[in-house]
Amino acid sequence: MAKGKYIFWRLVALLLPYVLIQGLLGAGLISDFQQITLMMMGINIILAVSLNLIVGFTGQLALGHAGFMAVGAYTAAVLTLKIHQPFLLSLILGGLAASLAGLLVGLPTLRLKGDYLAIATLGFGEIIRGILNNVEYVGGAAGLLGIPRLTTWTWLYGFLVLTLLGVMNFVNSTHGRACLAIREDEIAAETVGINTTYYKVVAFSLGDFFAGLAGGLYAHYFYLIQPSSFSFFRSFDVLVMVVLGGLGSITGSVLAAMGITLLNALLQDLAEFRMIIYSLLLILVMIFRPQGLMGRREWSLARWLEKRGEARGPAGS
Amino acid sequence: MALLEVENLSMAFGGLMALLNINMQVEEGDLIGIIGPNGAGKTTLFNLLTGMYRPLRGSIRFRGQDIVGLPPHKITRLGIARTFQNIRLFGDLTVWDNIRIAQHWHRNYGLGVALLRLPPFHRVEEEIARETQLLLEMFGLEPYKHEKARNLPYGEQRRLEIARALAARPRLLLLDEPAAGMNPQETRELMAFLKWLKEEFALTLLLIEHDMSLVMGLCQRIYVLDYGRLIAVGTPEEVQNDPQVIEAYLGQEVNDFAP
Amino acid sequence: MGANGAGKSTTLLTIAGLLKPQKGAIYYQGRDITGLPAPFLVKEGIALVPEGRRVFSRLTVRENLELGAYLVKDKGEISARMEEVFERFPRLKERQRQLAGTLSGGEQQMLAIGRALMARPRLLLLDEPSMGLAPMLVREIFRIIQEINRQGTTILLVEQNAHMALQVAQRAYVLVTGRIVLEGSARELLKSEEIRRAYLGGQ
Amino acid sequence: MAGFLQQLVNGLSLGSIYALVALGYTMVYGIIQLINFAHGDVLMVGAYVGFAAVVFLKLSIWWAFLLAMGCTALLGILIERVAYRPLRHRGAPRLAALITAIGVSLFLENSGLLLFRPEIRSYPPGLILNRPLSISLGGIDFTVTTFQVTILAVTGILLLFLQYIVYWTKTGKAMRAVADDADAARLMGIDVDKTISFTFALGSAFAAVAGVLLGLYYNAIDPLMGIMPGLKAFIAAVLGGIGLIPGAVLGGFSLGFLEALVSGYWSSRMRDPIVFLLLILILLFKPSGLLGKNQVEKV
Repeated sequence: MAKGKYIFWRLVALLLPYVLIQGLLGAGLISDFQQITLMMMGINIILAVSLNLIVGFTGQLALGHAGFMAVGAYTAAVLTLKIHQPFLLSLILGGLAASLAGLLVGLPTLRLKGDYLAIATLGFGEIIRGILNNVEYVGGAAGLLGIPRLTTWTWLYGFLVLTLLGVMNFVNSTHGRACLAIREDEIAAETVGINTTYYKVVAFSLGDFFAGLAGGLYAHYFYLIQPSSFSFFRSFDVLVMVVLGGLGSITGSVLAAMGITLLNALLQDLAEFRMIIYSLLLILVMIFRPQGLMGRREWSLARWLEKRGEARGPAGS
Repeated sequence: MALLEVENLSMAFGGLMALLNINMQVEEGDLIGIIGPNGAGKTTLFNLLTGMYRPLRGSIRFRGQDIVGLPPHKITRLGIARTFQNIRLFGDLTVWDNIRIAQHWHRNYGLGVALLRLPPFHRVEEEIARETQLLLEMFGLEPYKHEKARNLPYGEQRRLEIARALAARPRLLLLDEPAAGMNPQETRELMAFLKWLKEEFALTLLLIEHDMSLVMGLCQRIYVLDYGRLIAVGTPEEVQNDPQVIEAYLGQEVNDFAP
Repeated sequence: MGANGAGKSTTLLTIAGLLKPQKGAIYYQGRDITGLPAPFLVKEGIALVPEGRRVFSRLTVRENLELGAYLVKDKGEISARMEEVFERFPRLKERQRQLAGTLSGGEQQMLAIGRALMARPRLLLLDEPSMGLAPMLVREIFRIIQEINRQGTTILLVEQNAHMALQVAQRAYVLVTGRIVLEGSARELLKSEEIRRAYLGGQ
Repeated sequence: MAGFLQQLVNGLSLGSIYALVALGYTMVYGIIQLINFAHGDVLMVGAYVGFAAVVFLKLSIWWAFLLAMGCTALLGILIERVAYRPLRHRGAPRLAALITAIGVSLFLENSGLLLFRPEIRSYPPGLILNRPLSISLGGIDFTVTTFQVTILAVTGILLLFLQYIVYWTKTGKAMRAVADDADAARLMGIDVDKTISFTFALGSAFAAVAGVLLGLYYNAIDPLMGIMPGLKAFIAAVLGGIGLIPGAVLGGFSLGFLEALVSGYWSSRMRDPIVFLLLILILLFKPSGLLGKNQVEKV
């Protein structure tokens, strides 16, 4: 009984934003500019949540997220543009390509600690960009032009939900807890039987899979991708969202990604000014509230319902 | 066959011998103490047994299998768990999660099951929850269930660390100074607790300890290390009266200092 | 004195200003110095030779000694003190250009004591000077400690090697798990059976 | 062969600039184990101060160097004081310190964009004599410019100066002592915070010189000019063995040569990817760098 009600509310929470915005879009009440902001929000949420999996939940500072986004974007774009494959397949393959890249990067580098890992992943991001810059097949520095605009609100929302569910399910499983253990104390994690290398690689390739998806969605919304759109500034951008939202809070990443995208849109004529605000926020948060906005807390539908005395969710969700 | 056999185990740090030719035999069901002055190499021995370091030479056999060179998590899976001198809990996670995590290697489901929440997920998670609950009740940690591990009182943190080690289902448990920082009353309680623990979980225990009342009152056999060498093995009485041990602890009696 | 983990080092570190006590006060020459920072206490004449020696391994022996007199401005004074230290530890003079990290354990202990003496302390705190040293060397170190004391420096010595410590000390405190359980003149304690019990436990 | 020698000469001048920047990274890392991401941006600020000195204050280039050194030294102290010290005193995890460093870096870059505008500026011509000198060595001809000689000379002088500070002055000894064992240094009466501030000041001043030299070398400065040299200098520091002063110099020169060779014999567009690949290879196979020793990590 109670469980049925819980599922009902869950479906409502899931579908409401989609239906609402789809309705507004259909009625033509959303301007082009607002639509771009909306799509960027979705893409940034996917990026932030997936990076949080690596940095916040597993405790591995990775600074090459934009590079993996680029792998996904270029793979998907080449598949649709040059090989004429269906969109869905291209997106998934883009994600898998990014994931594979993450695996290749992760296997050797993950035994590096802290700051060395950070600089190595930054290096990999730049190498990916360097390669793209030099491959004429994908347009070199000029980039790929004329990618079909296939990313719609429906596609984006679908993948957004997929990402959130995937990451949440992962985090609330034995596998996700193994990652948390690594973040807390790698040595202790090993001594309770956790293969720490394996889980770091899992977190990396899973996070990079979603980054690749976000890349594919991005490429098929903006027609054009260039190596310069995936520089480490882009990685830093995502990192800011993760840190502000809270290292280890999915809800935090979602909120921060939305907030920052909105701020980006509002202050779009004042790009430097905006970045000064972010950088100051980054410093101030680290000094005064290192846990970020949400800390490690999550907003949970089950708990919310519980508080209202209406339903009881299963433990741990 | 002995549960644990250590032969000629040696370890060096930057040219300095930390352990030299250590030999040990531990039988199933033993309760063994390891003592020795600061810097004698006791924790280094634990780090070698659990795969944290790779020995310079020598062999370690656990249940007949050579475990030298295995990564720590594999050694844990074979049945050796440990605690640390400076308590290493998953500090920002709850007591509940600390115990759940330690069951990782023997109660699990595939990655796909986790991502898609397939039926085995709920079944295994329920098993994990049951065992966690049981362990917390046994260790009197139930009231702290939802506390972050780092916020627990010191004594409870020590207990949680032992509970976590047990959740990994060891046959051999290594305890590194379990009584450190406890007062005599707490130490007496710990002693009773360790006895109970050993029976309840059919464990073999190896413990490093400085509190002599605990070691002498609890252990059947004691290994004494000094400067990385094994200087004595025996029952508490034997060890207490061994001149070499007395010298290691109290120093030589010399009379060339005029008062 | 006391077994491992009894709180000896903690006591010294707190006196030297590297740790802050939760409660209680420390008086030095009649003044409350609780919680004052280490550099200030060095100036006031308290020097600590830390456990494990902690010499600056990538600096030369000579540089280590110079840093011991970091707060002294007068160069002549520094070299005078260094000569004194070299007189006490001729071995250090031979090795003054060597990196401290390449010294043997005993030499490092001498350097650590010499470095502390460069500050001309009134109160010298020594944390386990015998740790990890061969018995011969331990005796040499203790002879030097006794000599320093006889020349007028007050010494607070933390030591596991009880017999040795009680032979050079005038008075001693025995700590067990953070509490003082015994105190008295060294000569009395040397004879007492309780010392052995505090270290080795027993019946 | 002549071409090769010519590339070496080019590599030498760029390499010495990397070395100057790498020194700052290495000193800061040696003393507080932090990758100071903002170091490259301090270089940029130095270049702008130098620019302002010659263009607005009409000072000679040598005064510009000094003024840039002074201003960035203060900036370095300020950064340490405001952003890093609070975290250090709290014992914050290294992840937090690193993220803060990224924040400082972004702050400097974007403040630069806002204050100096994104356009590229050039130092006025003729500040430093730049005449080609043809040299014939054993029958091989190649060209060195007087400016390249100046870069080498400036670097050499600064290295001697650093050598003096670090090995002969009391503060230098204190720096090394803090890097070796901060608690033991405290026991000597050394003010650890002050020593760290001084290290930042020194490293930043060196970065400023590199900034002005780069401005003259490429005849262009812009607010993002510090990023790439900063990253590369970090790579140079790791290559030589991070925390080691001679390592930074060796690493800087090696990187300069490598870049010159890649651009000369392959493609200048491959230069950056190759340099990053090099970084990853070192991290994987010799993380302690060319001059460092590998150590067993104690648990």
